Amino acid sequence: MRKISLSNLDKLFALISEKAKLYLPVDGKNGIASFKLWEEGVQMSQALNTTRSAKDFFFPQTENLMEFKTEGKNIEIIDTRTEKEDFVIFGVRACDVKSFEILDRVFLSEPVDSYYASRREKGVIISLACGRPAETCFCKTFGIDPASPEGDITAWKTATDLYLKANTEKGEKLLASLDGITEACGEEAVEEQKKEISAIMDKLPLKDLTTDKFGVGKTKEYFNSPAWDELSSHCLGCGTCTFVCPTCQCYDVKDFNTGNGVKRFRCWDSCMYSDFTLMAHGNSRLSQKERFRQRFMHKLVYYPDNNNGMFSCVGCGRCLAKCPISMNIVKVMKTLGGKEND
Amino acid sequence: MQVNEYKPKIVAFCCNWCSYAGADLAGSNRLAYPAEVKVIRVPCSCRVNPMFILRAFQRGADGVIICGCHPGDCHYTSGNYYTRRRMALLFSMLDYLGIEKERTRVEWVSAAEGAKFAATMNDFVQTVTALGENKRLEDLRCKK
Amino acid sequence: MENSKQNLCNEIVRRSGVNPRKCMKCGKCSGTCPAYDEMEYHPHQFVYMVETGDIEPLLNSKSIYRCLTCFACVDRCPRGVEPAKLVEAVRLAVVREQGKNHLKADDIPELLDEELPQQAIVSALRKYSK
Amino acid sequence: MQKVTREMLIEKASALLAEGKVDRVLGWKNGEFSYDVTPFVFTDVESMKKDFVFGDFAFANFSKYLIKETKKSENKVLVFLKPCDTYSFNQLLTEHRFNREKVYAVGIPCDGMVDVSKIKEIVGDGIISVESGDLIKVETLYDGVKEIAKKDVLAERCVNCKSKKHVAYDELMGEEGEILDSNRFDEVAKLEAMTADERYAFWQNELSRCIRCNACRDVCPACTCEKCVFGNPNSGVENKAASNSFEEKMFHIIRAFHVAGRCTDCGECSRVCPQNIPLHLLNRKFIKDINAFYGDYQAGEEVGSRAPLTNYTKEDLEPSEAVNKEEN
Amino acid sequence: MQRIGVFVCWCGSNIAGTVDVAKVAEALKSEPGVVLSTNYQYMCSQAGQEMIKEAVKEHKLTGLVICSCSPRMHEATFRKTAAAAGINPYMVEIANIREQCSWIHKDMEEGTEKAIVLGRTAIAKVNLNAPLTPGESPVTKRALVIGGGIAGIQTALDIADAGFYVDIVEKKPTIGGKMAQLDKTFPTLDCAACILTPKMVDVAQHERIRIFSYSEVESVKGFVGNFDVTIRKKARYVKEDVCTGCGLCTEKCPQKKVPNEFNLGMDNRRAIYIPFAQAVPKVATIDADYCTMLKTGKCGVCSKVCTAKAIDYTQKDEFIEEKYGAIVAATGFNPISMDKFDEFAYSQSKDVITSLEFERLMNAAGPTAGKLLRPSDGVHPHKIVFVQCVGSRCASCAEKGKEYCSKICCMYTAKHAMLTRDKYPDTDVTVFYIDVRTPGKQFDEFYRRAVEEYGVHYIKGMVGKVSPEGNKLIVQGSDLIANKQLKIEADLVVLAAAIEPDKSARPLATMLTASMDTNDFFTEAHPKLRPVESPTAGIFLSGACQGPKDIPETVSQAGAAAAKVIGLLAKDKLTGNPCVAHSDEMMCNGCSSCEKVCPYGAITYSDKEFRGPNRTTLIRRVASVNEAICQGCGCCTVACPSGAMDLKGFASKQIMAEVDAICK
Repeated sequence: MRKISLSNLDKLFALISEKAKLYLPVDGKNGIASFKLWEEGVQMSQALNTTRSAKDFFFPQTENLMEFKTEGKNIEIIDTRTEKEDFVIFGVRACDVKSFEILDRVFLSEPVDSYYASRREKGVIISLACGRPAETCFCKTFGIDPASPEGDITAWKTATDLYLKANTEKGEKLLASLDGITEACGEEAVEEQKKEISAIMDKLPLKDLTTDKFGVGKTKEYFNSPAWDELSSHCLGCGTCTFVCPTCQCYDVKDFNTGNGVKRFRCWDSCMYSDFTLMAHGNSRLSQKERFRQRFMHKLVYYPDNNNGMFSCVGCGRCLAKCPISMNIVKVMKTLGGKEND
Repeated sequence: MQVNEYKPKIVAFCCNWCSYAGADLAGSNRLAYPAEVKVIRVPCSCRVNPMFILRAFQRGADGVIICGCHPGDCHYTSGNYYTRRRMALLFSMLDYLGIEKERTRVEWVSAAEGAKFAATMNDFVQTVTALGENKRLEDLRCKK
Repeated sequence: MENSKQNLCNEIVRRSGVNPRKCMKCGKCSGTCPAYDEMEYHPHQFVYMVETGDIEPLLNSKSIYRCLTCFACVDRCPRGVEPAKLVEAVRLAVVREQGKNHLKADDIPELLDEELPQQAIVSALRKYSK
Repeated sequence: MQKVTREMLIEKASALLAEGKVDRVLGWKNGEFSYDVTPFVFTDVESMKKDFVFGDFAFANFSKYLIKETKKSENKVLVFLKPCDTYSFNQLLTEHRFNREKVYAVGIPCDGMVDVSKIKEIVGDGIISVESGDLIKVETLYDGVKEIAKKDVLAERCVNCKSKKHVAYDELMGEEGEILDSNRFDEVAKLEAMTADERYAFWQNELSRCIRCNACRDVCPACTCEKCVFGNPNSGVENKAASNSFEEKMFHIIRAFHVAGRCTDCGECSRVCPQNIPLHLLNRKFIKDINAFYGDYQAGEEVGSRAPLTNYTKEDLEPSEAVNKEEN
Repeated sequence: MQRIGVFVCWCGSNIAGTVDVAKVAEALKSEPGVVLSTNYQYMCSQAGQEMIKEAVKEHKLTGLVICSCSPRMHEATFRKTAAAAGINPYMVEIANIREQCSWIHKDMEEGTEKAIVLGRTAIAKVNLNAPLTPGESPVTKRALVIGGGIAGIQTALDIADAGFYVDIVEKKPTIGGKMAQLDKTFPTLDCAACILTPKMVDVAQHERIRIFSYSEVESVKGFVGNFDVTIRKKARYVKEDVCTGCGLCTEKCPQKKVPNEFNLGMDNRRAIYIPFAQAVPKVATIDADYCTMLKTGKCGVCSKVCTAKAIDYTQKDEFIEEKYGAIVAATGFNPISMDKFDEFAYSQSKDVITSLEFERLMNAAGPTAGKLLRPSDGVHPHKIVFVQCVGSRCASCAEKGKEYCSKICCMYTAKHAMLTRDKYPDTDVTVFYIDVRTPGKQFDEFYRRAVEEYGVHYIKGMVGKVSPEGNKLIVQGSDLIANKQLKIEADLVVLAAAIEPDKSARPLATMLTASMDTNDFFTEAHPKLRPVESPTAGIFLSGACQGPKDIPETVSQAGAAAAKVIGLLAKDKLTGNPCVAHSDEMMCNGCSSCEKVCPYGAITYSDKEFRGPNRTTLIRRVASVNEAICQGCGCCTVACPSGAMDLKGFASKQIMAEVDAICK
């Protein structure tokens, strides 16, 4: 374990920046924190988490895949890949780090998504333990410990110092390169913080939420539940929950005709949208209820079915904070799961 | 690529009954105006959807001008009155978003005003040329 | 000289707010004028002569003082020309042109009495002095 | 004046349900925390007693929900409408969006909604409970109980409330308020006073945050198209993602234009934006312009009124005058 | 995918002079959809058209792009060519490379480059063109004429003579209108009754004409070829089919003090009356405002004397519904009120009268039995002053007069002056005029005769004031030529009052969705080329409701309107412009925005059933466009936020494709 004084943080960032592009959470206007490229003078955000998740680094909202150019009646195919640079993301919270694993199972299983794969390869993740979880946090429900986030390097921030510990080869390599400005240290302070966080976790309002009722093989139990009507009845069908969600991984591939050629790109899609999975014959999920059910069944049942019981929710609480009508996965779990969860 | 003198792209929407005829008259009288102006014929200026204007900017236009019958002379009696309201509000909004207000214009040109059509186009091209390329409403994907 | 006359003519048109080109030469103003026989130049002639710039005779004519400013011509004119205002403007031009102070500030105290509204004197001063 | 309370609303609903005047109640349902209130259709008094809430976070403007809700049954639905909601209610009626006969509208007074993000700016994360009042009591995990003046955490739209008057209802609870002289155009005027470059920079920064989640559109009571042009692959202008700065602008300009003269300035668009883009400043620009160009017009004030963009006069100002007016 | 043929025209050297046509044709070859691109000297020539037809066959073309002169010039030509070659005429687009390219550019390179862009734009559009078929709607072979004056009578007769049914709706108890009130007509001085009443009889006896007298149009729905009209037949309390018109009741009625409107109130009639001897229909009418029986329930004299038992005090307004293919507005005119012209003392002296009143005074059937006597004392006037342009050409006082020239006054005043001098040579006649306007056949000659042969004094000037003094009227006016102010002692003053459209025209125009000018005259579809048609299809204009007119002009316009109506009714079906708006019902949310901006009322709403998700049905209000009414302006397409409304031939996607092609 290494540490560096908080007063020297800028030096740390500068040093990392020399090796690769460094992104970290920055406070923007109107209370929006987001990952920004670090440059001299950029201050790291004190916010618990960014408004959008960190999945953009590996799975951006829009991404050009390739381009076709026509000259007369000939077509030329142009490779427009851009995921070629090394980069470091600093300050990823435990929930978002966990989300990468969930995305990996989708994009890195055969056939491998090479765009995603090369970004994963180029990116180094420095996670940061959560000192002050919010009332909307329920990562613990999914077995995530905010005091010990995963990632290539894990960081803890105390009142005076930043502690760093490498978890992977990539992380060790990066950490080693920072030896000049960090010093070796014991784990006492970190252990202390872990205890504090654990104590807070026991006070969170959603601490008792469990996944016991969900997971593998529950499709039949919930698919035709009458509760879906009520839960979905006021869903606006917007994409807010899916777009702030760190684990939503649906996308659409579209062509854009520029007049001089065609750009093929992919962009996030939302299962809440009425034209999601629109096919030639029409739409497979015609009502908002069906679309709404799809989202939550996928997170709580279908994904675990396909991934050895792993849920595709990390309890980051973004959808709780952002849904225009305050409908969210917690309410769904409690309603479907019955009394025990209430 | 060789460096060319900057020539803006101008889309002119002309109503079939007055302004398109005015443009034809300008042609019949051999009144020159820059080749950068390309006319799209619409039945009435009220057919012009704000979306078409933004579309033109997206695709690389540097200026968009809408020409219709003089208010009161609309072939369809009231179309250009609606155009006038729609465009007044749209242009004001574009200005509010910081997009150069000189890039959009509405002119009333009658079928008899060939000279006005040519003069309007000359003036508009000059104005837009002075502004230079449209950067604020461009879509980089459409750039060559 | 021509120029200054034209200028004066324009000034009269401006001051009166009358557009003599609106006249359709029907003669109703002169048909309605109660002071017609007293005037050398009649209301319709005022309009016509100002329109053509021939104002010299008007400036020298007693007619400008014969107009009663009854506004009958203004009321009856079908085209809204308002000849009386034009007569008034010509009269004013003469008053000012002559450079005479028809009323001086010094004269005022003498004029003041209980009956005469002070406002009348103020407006007279404005009109008749330079 | 007696304050209208949650209990009074439940009592009213209970009476109307008992009389058979309505068979369901569109109201606000309690959530996990004090502030995550969800629209809900109650069908019995018991569930209302348990879950119905009314207070500082009863944001949702139910007008738009009536389109769907009135089609569900032959019976009337009871809906509670705050003053600003009634404008949307009327505007939707003007556009024939639901059957007035199927609604029993109860006007309820409103002294402003509270923006939880403003509370969080003061107390930080970890809110456990929020207690209403002129002084709001907020308990957090980290700092215990804090008192905050309600006026300091009022939602943006309530700070500049345009009207406390209900323009539609079958029955009114509490006293009728008045149309207010709000300063709602001040921010627009401030932007107008900037240079074009500054305005461009401002909007570029704001709109570039858009993630095209469409929440603004989907919550908007004026956006009631069967299918939005931007979501229709056949329209030729469909775009699913905010793939670049042009499409963000296109979407927001055209959306604002489509609701121009129909937008009642209810402020829902800005409230729901997950990226906190001040979208209401676009709509208010149109409202301000409409008032200046064509005379004062408040959408929804009157059912059946002719919107400014479906109207004209022969003396309207020219587009060139519209943009050159703002020059000082 | 279309198979497009591109044909670049040289137009001799008109295009080829500044555009390299071969290069344009070559460049357009590789555009999407193009299978043939060629050029020719004169595309519009017989040979050029043949070339196109052959190319269509040989290359199986589905769309054509002609790069040539303006579409305003030859679009129709090439559409016919396409049709002849067997493809839909609306699969043709013209790239205007002459008026908008070769003629305005001097530089060959520049012109060629622009012509390529214009060609490419047209190709982009044709790629999205769809075959269009004009809609058809049936034509009801019956016309409605609103107004039974000479304009309406002539129009109705002409239409009926051509073999179509016509109904005349007249709000007064008889047809005849203003002309029935006139004495003689200029410039030939025929007696008005002698030439009008035979026509009235013709109308009454015509087997294809129905007269709804004492009736008004209540509502008009529908569109060209298919109007649904409701006519209110006002209760006249006399059974029309029973009354023999014997007139006994009109002599016996005890209520004698009803001002007789036919004589402009210069004498009285009874409460039951027949307007004049030659009235058509010759049927009595009870004036409910004055009838004692109807007001108090006590009297019943007319009923007692009526041997035919035609009186029915219980009669109610009756509503008649009828379908029409065409509607003619012939609502006519009225003199304006003189009440506001204080200077002429109209309301102060009975001896100041209007020209129409003068007509009645001269008329043998008038209040004085044709003797010219002063209304005040019945004495024969020896000095008469006529004042022209009273209220006409009056720009300053919109509430008093009219800005326009009433057109007919110069001639009838000359007529009056002449007739007076002819009948009463001892009478001195003076006419004050501003201008004498006589542009008509034999008109100026007529006016000169009044001066030269009949000794009428024409004075260039205007009367400023008329003041009654004793039994004389002092007329003060200017004589601009003598530069004198005159004071004439007159016995009678006659005012040539301006004329205005009948007050019923405005509400009628609203019902017909026909436009009007600020003076409430109906607007014509084109002031020169379509003077008897309203811009609203199927609505025609006859007589003074379109603008001031004298009788000869009215009759000729009435004939012209009839010809247009006949032209319409002769068709079994109407073919519309296929470039009309279309509402996608799946997308429409029924908000009514489009309906509000449609200038033609072509959009209607209905509740329709749709299939919802999961086997549910939904009822939604949706718009539909009546293709027979829509003129294709496209205003609705922009008012519609969802894009449900689109314009065929100028669809949003097509226009955007053009934009894209230009900006490429």
